[in-house]
Amino acid sequence: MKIGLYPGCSLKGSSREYNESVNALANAFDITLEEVPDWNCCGATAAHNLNHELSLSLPARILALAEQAGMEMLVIPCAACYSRLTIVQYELNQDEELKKKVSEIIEMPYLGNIKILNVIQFIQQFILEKLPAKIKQPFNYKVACYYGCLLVRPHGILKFDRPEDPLTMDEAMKAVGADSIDWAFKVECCGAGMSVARTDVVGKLSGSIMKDAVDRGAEAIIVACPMCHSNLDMRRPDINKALSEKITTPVLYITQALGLAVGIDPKTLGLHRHFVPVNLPKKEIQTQMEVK
Amino acid sequence: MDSIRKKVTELLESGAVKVVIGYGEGSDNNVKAIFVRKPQDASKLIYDERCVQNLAFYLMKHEVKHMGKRGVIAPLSVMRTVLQVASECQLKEDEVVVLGITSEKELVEFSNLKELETYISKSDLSLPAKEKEIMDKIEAMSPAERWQYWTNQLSKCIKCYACRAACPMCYCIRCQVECNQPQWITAEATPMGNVEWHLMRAMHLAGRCVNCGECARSCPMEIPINLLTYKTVSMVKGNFEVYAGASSTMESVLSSYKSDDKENFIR
Amino acid sequence: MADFEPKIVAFVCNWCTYAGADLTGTSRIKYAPNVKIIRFPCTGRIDFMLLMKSFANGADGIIVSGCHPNDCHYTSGNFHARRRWMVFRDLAEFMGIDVNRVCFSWVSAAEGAKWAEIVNTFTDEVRKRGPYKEYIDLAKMEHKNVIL
Amino acid sequence: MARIGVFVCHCGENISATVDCEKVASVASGFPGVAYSTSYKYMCSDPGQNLVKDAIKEYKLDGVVVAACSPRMHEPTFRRATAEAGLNPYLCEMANLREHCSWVHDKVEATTNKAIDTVRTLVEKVKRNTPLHPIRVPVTKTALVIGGGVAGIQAALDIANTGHKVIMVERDPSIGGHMSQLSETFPTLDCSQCILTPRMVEIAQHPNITLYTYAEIESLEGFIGNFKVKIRKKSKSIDEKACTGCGLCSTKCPTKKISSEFEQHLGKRPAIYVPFPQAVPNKPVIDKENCTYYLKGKCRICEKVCPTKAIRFDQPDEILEVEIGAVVVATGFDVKETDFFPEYGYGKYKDVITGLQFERIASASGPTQGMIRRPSDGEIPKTVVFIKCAGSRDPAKGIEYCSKICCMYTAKHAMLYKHKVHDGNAFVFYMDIRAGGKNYEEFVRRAITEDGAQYIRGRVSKVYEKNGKLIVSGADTLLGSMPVEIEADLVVLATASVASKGAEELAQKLHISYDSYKFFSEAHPKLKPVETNTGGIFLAGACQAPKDIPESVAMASGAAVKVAVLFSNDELTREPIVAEVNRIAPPMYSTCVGCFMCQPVCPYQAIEREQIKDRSGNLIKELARINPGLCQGCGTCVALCRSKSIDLHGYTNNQVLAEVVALLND
Repeated sequence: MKIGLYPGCSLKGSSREYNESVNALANAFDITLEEVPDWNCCGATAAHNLNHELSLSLPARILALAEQAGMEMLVIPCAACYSRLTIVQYELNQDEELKKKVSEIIEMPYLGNIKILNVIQFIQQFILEKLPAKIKQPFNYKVACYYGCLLVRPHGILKFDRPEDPLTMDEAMKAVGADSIDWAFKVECCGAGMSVARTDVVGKLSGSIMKDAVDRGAEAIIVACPMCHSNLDMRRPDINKALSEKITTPVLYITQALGLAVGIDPKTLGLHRHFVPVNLPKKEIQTQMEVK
Repeated sequence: MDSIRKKVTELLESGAVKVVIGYGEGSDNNVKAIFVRKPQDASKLIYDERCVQNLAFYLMKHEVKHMGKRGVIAPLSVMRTVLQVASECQLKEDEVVVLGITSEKELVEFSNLKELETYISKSDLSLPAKEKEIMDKIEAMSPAERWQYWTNQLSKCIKCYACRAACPMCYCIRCQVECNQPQWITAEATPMGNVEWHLMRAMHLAGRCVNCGECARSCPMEIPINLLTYKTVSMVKGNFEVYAGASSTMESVLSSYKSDDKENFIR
Repeated sequence: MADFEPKIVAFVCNWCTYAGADLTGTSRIKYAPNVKIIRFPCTGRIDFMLLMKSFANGADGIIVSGCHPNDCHYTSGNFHARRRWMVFRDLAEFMGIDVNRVCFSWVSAAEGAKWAEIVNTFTDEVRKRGPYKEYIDLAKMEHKNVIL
Repeated sequence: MARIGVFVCHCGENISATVDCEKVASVASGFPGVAYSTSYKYMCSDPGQNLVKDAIKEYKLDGVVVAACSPRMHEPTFRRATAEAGLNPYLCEMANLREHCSWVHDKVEATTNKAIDTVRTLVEKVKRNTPLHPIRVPVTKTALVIGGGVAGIQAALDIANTGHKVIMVERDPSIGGHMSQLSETFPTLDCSQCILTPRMVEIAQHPNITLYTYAEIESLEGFIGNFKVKIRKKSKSIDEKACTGCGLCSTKCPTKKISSEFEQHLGKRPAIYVPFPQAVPNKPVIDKENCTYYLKGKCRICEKVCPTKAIRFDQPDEILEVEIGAVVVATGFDVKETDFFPEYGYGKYKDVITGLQFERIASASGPTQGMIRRPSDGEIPKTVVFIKCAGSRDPAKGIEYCSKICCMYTAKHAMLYKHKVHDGNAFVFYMDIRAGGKNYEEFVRRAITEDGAQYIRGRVSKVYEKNGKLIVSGADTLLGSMPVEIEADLVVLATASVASKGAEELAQKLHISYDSYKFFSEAHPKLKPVETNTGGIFLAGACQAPKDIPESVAMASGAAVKVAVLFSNDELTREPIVAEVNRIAPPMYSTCVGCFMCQPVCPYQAIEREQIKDRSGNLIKELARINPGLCQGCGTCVALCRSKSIDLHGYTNNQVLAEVVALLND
């Protein structure tokens, strides 16, 4: 089976380490993710406010290209891209007329039958089962899994996890020995859209997220969205300013955390690219860890 | 053959049966049904490749019934018919002696219908290969081609009802086609009325047809109408895992249901 | 063909779909006027010959609708009907009859909106297929064997 | 030639707004066989009915088509009018121009044309109608009441007091239902137990009532007036006759830590138990899933201590078969539980509870003896937050309806809390306050103004724990959606009322319909609120939709009257819509060939085998016969019969085929 990968803009720019770690993790499990050829921007943040047809056509083109390339599944690590492409696929499957029209706009046949996976679904489906056997160094830290808004919403369309209190990421982290904490801000807004224009707002919103996680003893934050990551990581100075604190807790992509656990070296996983250094203290491996 | 004749002589001599329905020589090298009532006439019985008529049809005839207990020379289709009509309360176990003929033309005797059922359960009840092949061809056609094929075929029908008369399952004393309050189907042969009549005939035989092929053999216009009932045979086997004429106590497919019957066609 | 309006007859059971269609009315949900309803006590009462006679009398489409499985007012009428339609559909398809012109559905007394949706969707489908000329043309077709 | 009358109703403007009624009437007058045709503003009104009656007499009509609303609405009305004019009522048919036409189509020509087609169809049908005569069947004057909550209790007592026998079946070990769990009731704050328990005792002592607790319905067969019910009496493992209810067994039972259903899992009970002290019957049952003897084969302490030797470990379930004439279904509701609301932390935090759990905490007989103490540590909460519409009115949670009772009981909860914890804070998050009912609005006002409950209009987005407090995070929409955060000690969720567990299976056993939320469906939302679509089965209480106590009681009395009406005659007349096997002259007797393939199809076992014999007793023919007392008129046998020997009165082959032809040929 051919599994495609749609990286989107973030994973080629500010979040290169996400792309690197997704591929590295997949490769460690003998899976090759093939990038969609000639892909374009999904239009996530802007297009749907400007032109409805454009906002449908951009993602539709990506899906059509993936279909053409014979991909049965498409992994989309960026939560914003994932949400956008899934919504478009859903909307077009509801309306044959619209589907035809969009197909004309993008000048390509579009079927709408490719299976879209976010990174957690990808892990669940292809990695989770084989994970225990491959663990070299358990990721035995207290972690706060932060899902953000786009990974689980709108639930009616994505139909992924419990929208208000998701658990899938926690399950994956527990599988590599992490102690995932129960906390209150799993799906709270990080202020993504304001990341450039209003860093003070980001500082406040992301600040309350960081604070709750740290207060509850989290040693690392685990994310699956480039937007969440840059706000919690790159905007740490603004956060610390808003909180009048100096929080140094690192933020890792779930693929990085799992990658470390199966022994992929930190450089391949792009850990050196973070703003907040990932200096996790070495912990002793508890004998007979409850890794299953 | 000798064993068959011997058995028939025995049965008639002992009075175990009053008449044996079997095959005999007719004119022009044709085979006809004969009714052997005297032991000495047993020698008139024959059995060869030409003996294909479904004799079970005579078992329920008023005139034959009155003769008393009947014996019948029974190749597979006759055996199945006996079980099927028994399940439909048209024939009682003690009214008939089935003189089965195996595919190797050997006589096989049954002391009751249960034994007959056991024999049937080990037999191949599937549709004849030749017809299956034609049906596959028809199914491979486009709907328009199929429609063309059948309307062409069925418009030849002259509504002589030979098919109905030959079919042992068509024992109704008044067929729906003869209802006139209301008149479901036109009395005269018209292309539309013919489609209705043949579809109705096949529906009425669904779950009951034992694929003896008597209807098509009797058709003077040589329309392959047996394919319609055969279609129901394969449909019923495919969906409900049964063949008609397998038991004298079975519930008819259309008189029963399962709560998880297929319903992918229902919105 | 653009202004072709199909004639559709609906055979529905009294307890579920007829009541469901009543609810469509009470909820004022609009649907295509092409569909006209004939009331039956139960889907089990609906003879397959009525479907054939509908086509013969010029129906372009037929809806057959009753209670969902396990909801039949008479316990099992819909189950018997379902088997009947399974056989009928297969046979009719084999004969080249356009079975896409027969819509089978379960519409409960609570599904007023579903009834409107079924009617509208099916009317559109039949409108796209055009008049069922092939069947009506049978009436005009010449008899192949005129034996004098 | 037929003489049919067509009567087109405008229904005020309900029909005439989109259908040209005059045109329908005038076109109909030209249909073959139509002798008279007219339209009128309200055909169902007295003058309208008189119009029909007069026309029948004046024009000597032999058939009537009333083109108006759904026959499910007014068919009985017009059939009665027809009968009053001296015509057989079954010669009247209705064409549905309202629900199936005017209400669902726009004012276009096609709508009027559809109305005309519909009328023509019914005219052709009615031409083929034959006079039918109601069938008389005897009535078994015993009622079955399913469910022993307040609705079931009321219905049973009312029926029993009319002098008829009642059998009450309750699934739990005691009757009393949810009402017995409540602390005090709105809007009077009288103690629930105090008003309910006397009625429970009355049930147990009433000479006309037989009570089966710990019992469930296995199956129901038959029809109005003549049902047969199978009741499974689950084994209680005690001999009820021998047991005196002394309670020694419960005291001595070593397995004491079982979560109590009655206490909503806030308290414990032993394995041999009476659910609550005022239970009726006040005799214990053994919970086999938790009893040490049943689990491990050892113990039998209760057997040893029982002074009357009433313990029966080997007691089997018992199946009773009873003939009854009517059923009242009063199976009530459940409150939504589980992790339905992960964002509110129910199931995660011990101090997030449901309204029903709060009732137990507030109840004098509850786990805290009526002191408001929170489940986690038994502390008296200083701040309690009540969240209304937890699930209800929330399409995202799949429950779009209003649970109706929560506004009132939440006001009551806030009040009870403030009465007991004077210095405490009670916050109530609400969407709307729905306090329709006698003295209800005043009650809510009192909670706010006199008892100082603080009402905040807005939704709560989440509840989470921090530093030992439950942080309730929401918005106040009256303050411009200002975010609100309250540090609470206890959170009470007014979770949605949902259909009782097993409602769907029960409905299927009883052959009654239910809505998408598994609440049982009434026959008509306004005019037949206690009837079901199945004759002889009535509804009472919250099994039909969420309801408070006065409504449930009123509905139960309504259902009881319906049963009493049914039992007021020795015979009841049934619609003659039944199937019949034709009979013709000898020697055929019938076109039926006796294949009996119709027999297994009949859900009512109404098809019998009839033997035709000659004078000397010889069997001529065996054919099918339909018992008109059992036949319910589904017609499945009619469609199945190959020789068309069976026909269904009211829906004959002749009628339905004529309808098809008429509908399609204008």
